[in-house]
Amino acid sequence: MTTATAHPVAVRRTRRRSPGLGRVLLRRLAHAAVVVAGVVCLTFVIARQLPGDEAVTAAGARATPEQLAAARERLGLDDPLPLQLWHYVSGLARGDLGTSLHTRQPVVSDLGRALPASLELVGSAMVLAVLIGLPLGVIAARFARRRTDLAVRTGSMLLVSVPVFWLALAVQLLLSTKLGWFPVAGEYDRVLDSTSPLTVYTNITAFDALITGNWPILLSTLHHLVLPALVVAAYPTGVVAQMTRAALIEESQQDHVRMERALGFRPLEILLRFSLRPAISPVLTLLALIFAYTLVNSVLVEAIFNWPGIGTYTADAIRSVDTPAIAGVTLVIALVYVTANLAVDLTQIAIDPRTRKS
Amino acid sequence: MNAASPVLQVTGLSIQYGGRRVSSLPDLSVARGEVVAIVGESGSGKSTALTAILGLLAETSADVSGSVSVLGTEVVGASERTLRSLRGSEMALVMQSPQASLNPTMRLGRLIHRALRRHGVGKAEAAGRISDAMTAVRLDEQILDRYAHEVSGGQAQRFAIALAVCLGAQLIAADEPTSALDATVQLEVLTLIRRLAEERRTAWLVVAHDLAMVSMIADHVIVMRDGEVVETGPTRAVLGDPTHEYTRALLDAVPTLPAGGVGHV
Amino acid sequence: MSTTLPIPARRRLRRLAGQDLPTLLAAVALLIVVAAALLAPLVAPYPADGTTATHPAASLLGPSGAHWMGTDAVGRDILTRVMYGARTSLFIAAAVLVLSSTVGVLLGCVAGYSGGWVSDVIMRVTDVFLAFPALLLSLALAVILRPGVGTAIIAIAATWWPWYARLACSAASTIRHRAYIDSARCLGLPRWRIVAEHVLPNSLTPVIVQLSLDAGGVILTAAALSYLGLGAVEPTSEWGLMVQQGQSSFTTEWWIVTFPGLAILLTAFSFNMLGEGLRQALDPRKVAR
Amino acid sequence: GTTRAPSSAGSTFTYAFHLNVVTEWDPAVSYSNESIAMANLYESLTRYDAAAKKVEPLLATSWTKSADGRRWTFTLRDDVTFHTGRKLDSTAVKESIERTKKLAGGAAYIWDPVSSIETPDPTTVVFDLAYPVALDLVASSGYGAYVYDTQAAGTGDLAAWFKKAKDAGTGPYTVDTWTAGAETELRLKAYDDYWGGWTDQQYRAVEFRVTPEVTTAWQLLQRDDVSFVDRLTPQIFEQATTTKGVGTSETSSFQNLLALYNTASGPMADIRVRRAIQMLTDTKAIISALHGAAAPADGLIPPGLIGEGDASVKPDATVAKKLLADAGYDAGHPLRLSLTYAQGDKDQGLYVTLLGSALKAAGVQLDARPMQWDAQWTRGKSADPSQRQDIFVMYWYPDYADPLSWFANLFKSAKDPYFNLAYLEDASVDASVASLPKETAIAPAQAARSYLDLQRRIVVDDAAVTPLYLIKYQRAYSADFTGYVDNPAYPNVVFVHDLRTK
Amino acid sequence: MSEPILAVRDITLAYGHHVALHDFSLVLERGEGSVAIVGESGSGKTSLARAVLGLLQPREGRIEVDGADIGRLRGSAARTWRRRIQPVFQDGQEALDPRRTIGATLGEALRMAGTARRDRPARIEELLDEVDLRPDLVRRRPHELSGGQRQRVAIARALAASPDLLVLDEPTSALDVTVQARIVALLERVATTQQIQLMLITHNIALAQRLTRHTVVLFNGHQVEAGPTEEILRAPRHPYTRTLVSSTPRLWAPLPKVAPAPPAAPAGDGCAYRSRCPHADDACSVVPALVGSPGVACHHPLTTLALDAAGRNGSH
Ligand SMILES: Nc1ncnc2c1ncn2[C@@H]1O[C@H](COP(=O)(O)OP(=O)(O)OP(=O)(O)O)[C@@H](O)[C@H]1O
Ligand SMILES: Nc1ncnc2c1ncn2[C@@H]1O[C@H](COP(=O)(O)OP(=O)(O)OP(=O)(O)O)[C@@H](O)[C@H]1O
Ligand SMILES: [Mg+2]
Ligand SMILES: [Mg+2]
Repeated sequence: MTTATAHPVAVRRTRRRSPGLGRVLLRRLAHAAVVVAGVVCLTFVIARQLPGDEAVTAAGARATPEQLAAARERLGLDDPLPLQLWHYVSGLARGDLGTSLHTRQPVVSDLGRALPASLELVGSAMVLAVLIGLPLGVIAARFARRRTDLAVRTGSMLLVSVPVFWLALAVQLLLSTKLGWFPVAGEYDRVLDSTSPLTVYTNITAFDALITGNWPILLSTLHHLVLPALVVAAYPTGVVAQMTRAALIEESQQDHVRMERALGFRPLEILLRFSLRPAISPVLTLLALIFAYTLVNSVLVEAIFNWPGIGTYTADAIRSVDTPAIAGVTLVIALVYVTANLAVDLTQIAIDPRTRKS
Repeated sequence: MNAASPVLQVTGLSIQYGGRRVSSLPDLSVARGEVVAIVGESGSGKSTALTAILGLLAETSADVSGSVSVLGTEVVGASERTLRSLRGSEMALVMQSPQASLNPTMRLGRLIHRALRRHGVGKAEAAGRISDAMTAVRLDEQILDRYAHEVSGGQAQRFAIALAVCLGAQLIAADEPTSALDATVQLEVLTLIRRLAEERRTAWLVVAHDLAMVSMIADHVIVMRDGEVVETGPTRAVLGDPTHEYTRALLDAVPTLPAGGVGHV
Repeated sequence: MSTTLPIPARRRLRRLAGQDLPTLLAAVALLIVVAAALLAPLVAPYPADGTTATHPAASLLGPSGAHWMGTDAVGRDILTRVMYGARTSLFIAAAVLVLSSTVGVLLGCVAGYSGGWVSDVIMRVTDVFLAFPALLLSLALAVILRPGVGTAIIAIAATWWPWYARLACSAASTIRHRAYIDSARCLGLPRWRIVAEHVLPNSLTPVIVQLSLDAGGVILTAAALSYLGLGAVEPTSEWGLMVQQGQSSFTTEWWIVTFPGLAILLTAFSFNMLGEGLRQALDPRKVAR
Repeated sequence: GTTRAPSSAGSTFTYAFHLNVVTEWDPAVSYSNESIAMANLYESLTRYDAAAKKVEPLLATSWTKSADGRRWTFTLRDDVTFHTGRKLDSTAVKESIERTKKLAGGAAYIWDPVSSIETPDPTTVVFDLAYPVALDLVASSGYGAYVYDTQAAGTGDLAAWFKKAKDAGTGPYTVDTWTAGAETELRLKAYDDYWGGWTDQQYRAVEFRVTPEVTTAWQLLQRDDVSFVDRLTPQIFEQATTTKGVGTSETSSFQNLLALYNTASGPMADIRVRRAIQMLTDTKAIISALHGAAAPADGLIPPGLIGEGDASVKPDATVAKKLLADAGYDAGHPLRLSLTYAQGDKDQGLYVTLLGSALKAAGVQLDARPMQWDAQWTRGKSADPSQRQDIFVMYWYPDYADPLSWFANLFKSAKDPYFNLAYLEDASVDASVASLPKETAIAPAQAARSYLDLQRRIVVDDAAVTPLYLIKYQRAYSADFTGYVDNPAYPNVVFVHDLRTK
Repeated sequence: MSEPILAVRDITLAYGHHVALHDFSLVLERGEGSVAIVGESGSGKTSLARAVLGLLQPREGRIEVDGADIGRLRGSAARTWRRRIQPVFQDGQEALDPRRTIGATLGEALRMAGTARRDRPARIEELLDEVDLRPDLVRRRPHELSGGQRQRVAIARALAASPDLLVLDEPTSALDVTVQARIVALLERVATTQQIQLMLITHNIALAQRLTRHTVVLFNGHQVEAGPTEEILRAPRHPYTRTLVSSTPRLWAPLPKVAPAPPAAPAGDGCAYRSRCPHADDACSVVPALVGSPGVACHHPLTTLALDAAGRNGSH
């Protein structure tokens, strides 16, 4: 739209037209749908390329030839490929992701259990990452090129560079076993199931405990959550701190920051109230990407902390070449990725009015 | 403070980057209601001088020496705290690109409120001051609900001036305030500057490179080249009868319609 | 208008070395890692252990004068294997980055320059690969091909190129609006020539910086793949694989896990630090202030 | 929302298992990890005591067989009820075994010899066999031999009923809650009317907690969060033996790791090459590198089963090199061998590493490929011999305590390879395998000798396989209880009712 | 009779839903002198230039060069006409590939113009001389040059293609006043010595006066006035042109007491200038056509008399 025009008429028009938001949203949704469809097809093709025999996994490692044949029949593995894809896609449309070969449960219900647990873990890690990383980034930007900045930069680099599986082992050994500050593993203390049973709505334990006012389980869950969440948060924290710092420093070179200084605002005030909002965009974009990435990477961490999430589920699925489960996980992760991106787009639109122009 | 004493007094100001002098102003004073223009070609150190006067070079690698006194307060070497107390309420800045100099994520009204609160102005008083300033720059108050990118360049520039006006700045420094604007709008802003100088007795320090424009608004002109002042004095004298050849070259180069022309007598 | 002339990259680099101590240290650390990798056959205490040799009788010895970092379950010297592991990791990083940046930059430039539906198609494909979890793609490849360094390289590259495609696409789509592209079109240059001769070279700078930042990430990912049994396989020395093999004995034989873990950390850290330093050094705005 | 049922009051036995527990609730077809739960929910007619190498009574108090071994008569206890309330009688036994046979899933094949079942009276079951086998052993199987209430679902579909995480057994425990995918996946509670009765010193509840990481499990055990850990590393096990408040048990299992050599095609079709590889395989070194996770396997049959004995080849690198030279391999014509093994299995990886190193020293190039099981198997079975590997590494274990499984599956000749991945075609082996079931049923001593001969024939004479080692079970558990016996015939099972708390 | 060098016939330029230029026509005969396109920011000047250069496809209408519709030309014919019209953009920094030396940039232009490889060094030297640059600049890169030098290089590159028409989009507005003057002098010289016609896009009317014989005034995508430059400057007939002319700073001119543009109601479908026009009335709800020669698109064109009165009103 015309913004450079120098008279107010054009400006008015800009304002009236700006509810093109709906169209922007539709466009993003369409993109997301295309991506999901692409992932579905890719997953399917890859799944069919896997050598070996899904029927073997289904019928068991020591299946007899007859059992194998029965399994092939049941799984429709003898159908032509396009027909199989059609079955798969029409199943998807009905919310049917097939039956996992290793748990023998519908993949949907497996994921319904595993995904919330992972979202709980990765979600709290993300919250931690923002709570820790953002202030660190702000501090570094405030004292750019001084010793504090150096410390933050080095620290966040370390967080980004540390192999999580190694960190998980070390932290568990030190903080739980040696110091006894935190539980070794698990979601919450199972003894509580008898003293204060939990009513389940979302399968996100902490959330369910919160909305039902089940304080003992909530506390226990949070206590159990600390270590794995910290470990998972390491990478995003580092990234958030670095991105925030870089974006703030870049923003501080913008004209409006000089203007704000000339108006007598304090440096920290400028950073927090004026620069953070326009600078946050790249940080948010990255968070969305990292969210999906971290979800998969929790494969490495969840097993160590007995967290019954999608990571553990994926590891099992990988181990047993459980095609339906792998396809399901892939799809879910792609959905999370796409959703996170959409959410970020929307947040950006909310935070930064400039993005409201199509 | 004595009405006759200058709002801004600069003596022996010199700015160096890594030992290289990029700008110097041996002597300059701006009185109330006066418009002083700094002209010169690109890189001659105009912006640098202006920035130093506002004390905005303090945190950079620049070496600033000499003396800059704003309403009797020394700026060079002043603490952040002193500078902050001067900024906005005593001296203000208007920059070249009007929209880029306003925070993109904040409605204009919020920005102006924040600035007033920062300077200890209460809520009730703020509202009065804002509507006063908006009237002074001829802006409709509904513009306060908008973001910088939703207003025109001329409006943004007038809003930046309103910000300075409502904080009560005595000295407004403007770095090429109209060169990003359309010809028709440019004239509006120039008129506004002149009018504020006359009506509100604001002191203006304006960086410009269009000599025709300078001739229309400035009382005093400082001509700079390669970081040095080559000529200074009242506008009529300097532009009417340039003594330095560089000033003459500048004048000759101005692609200008003959004075008078259509629509003017 | 910026009044600064961009300072040539070489001078900026030199200036960087003088200023930024951590970056300098990172560079030194990397040099050591590279030297260890290159010279492993010469300087490693038990070169044979880096490849096929085993000494079951000397297994699980703690750090000592003879074995500074101890030995693993089949009695191989860990220091030696860490040094040989540097070769694997650096090789993987280099190969992945070359592969993925080549593919990514080419596609990204074409997409960014063309705009319109070409860009839409390419970028949606890119999105699909971005949305596709790297780990699962690696798994599929590991199963279809076979686990090993080559597979790990292909798998990581397959999920890595979209980043470069995005980067190059956004660089190219800004460049597309530059006046020098229009000038070239007005001279009648064919499309491919414009992409190859103007768009591509000018889109490279952000990619080059990103490459260095990514090297650490690739090494971590490769380690994670090996850790899951989808990457390097015995008897290749690979850090992630070593960590995996020693993981269950972390509480008892800590050295098996710790030294390769530290090697990963150090290398990834150095690459990241260096990349960050490079980014700042090559950013013309930094000099503008 | 649904409220998670509170756990039963009283003491709970918590089993930290390294995988998901239940994939199949139907006892007829269950053939996987869930056996560790099933064995506490269901019972079979007999149980095998590995320590005494004897079949013991369980639901059957006694049994007899005809002279030709083709007619077996079992006498049942008369004080047993199913968890559904129904009383156990001969009809119930007949119905459940017939259903298992009919579904033909899992290990149902073990009942293949049974041609008919008669129930002359409520406590007597008579099996008529098509050919003689040791049916008491078959009935002790940990898979497919459970007796369950086929009428548990009334007129409904029993398979669907089981799917809802229900059990219809006679065992000491019954299902309390099951949450697929949860950390505490399964909880069992005491069945009050259990025929074995209850004392105050028994666990009234059992929990299975999924704990993939060994170190995590061990740390949980030390903090008394779990009662039993099924799997440890040798180093942690060592640490556990000296840790206060922790009990340990170490038992050699019925599961051995085999390197099957391709006797039909490729370089290993030459027996000299196979012998050379056998002699280059230093099983002692492998076992020592496994630091106690493995026990020596002197033959194909693990100790504790009928027919065990020494059928091994001494490692000898010099002879091996000579054999290779004889076979025409030297520096100019190096030998290259391909090997496939299970991806992610560290112990197999260790063997492969050591073998690779030893072969390299002898100038042989080993091309080892870790693979997912089904990919590995598909390749081994491929119709084109050139696709097949030279060495196939796999674990083998019997479904019930009888060694026949190794021979009938792995070394009997077959037109299309299935599990006989050494591709052995040896008529004398085939003949022996055919006669062994009968011998076991009617002349166990003779059978033991035949098995030993057969092992020597396959391992030493045919050089078709190297039994590498036996997996050693290393368990750690809370010292709160006594009475734990690790019975390798029922891998990983803890018979919780047998335990006594202190 | 030869075809006009450039004929723009009823083109409409649009970006998505936004129309940047409505129904625009312009015919430039060979040897007829240069033309200036003036108007404020966003009025569609650059869009027009891009269309003429073939960088933007008109939504409607067509553009002819020597009688050939450039939208239909393909292959070598397209390449030939492309060279006939060459651009010079506002910012020399942007207009030169930052990674190429000046020599390479000019060399590329010469290659496309069909100059043999061995002739190129000499031609490059000639070109540099033409634009008053020292020959040793060939090895430098754009960032090593001053703004004025860069703009000269851009002009040299345009000249390398031996064009008939130079399209100049704000060629001097990024430059210092003194440098501006020299570039203008250079343009003036090449236009006469090389017989190149100019299409000058600017918002600086003084520049138009100096370089061109014809002027077209755009406002908000509409052509509001067209005619000889002298005449338009002396006696603008469209109210917008008048404001534009009177807003241009002149030495010693008194500051007019102009009020900020009134925040009037949206223009709707009528005359684009309606909301700002002091003379607007109901008649203006119809888009005015460009009539007369010199042409004006206004329902109430200013007569010289009315103009005088209005001028006085506006400036005092
Ligand atoms: N941070 C800095 N470091 C080094 N040199 C600088 C810095 N800032 C400005 N300069 C130099 O100081 C000189 C004067 O710059 P300044 O911006 O004041 O010029 P100007 O007269 O405002 O030019 P313009 O008309 O282009 O705005 C220039 O040569 C510039 O390169
Ligand atoms: N690529 C584009 N996409 C969408 N709208 C555009 C684009 N380029 C220009 N416009 C719009 O088209 C209109 C005319 O733009 P144009 O650039 O032709 O104006 P101009 O007269 O050259 O202005 P200026 O003096 O600011 O350069 C403006 O409203 C502008 O916002
Ligand atoms: Mg300046
Ligand atoms: Mg333009």
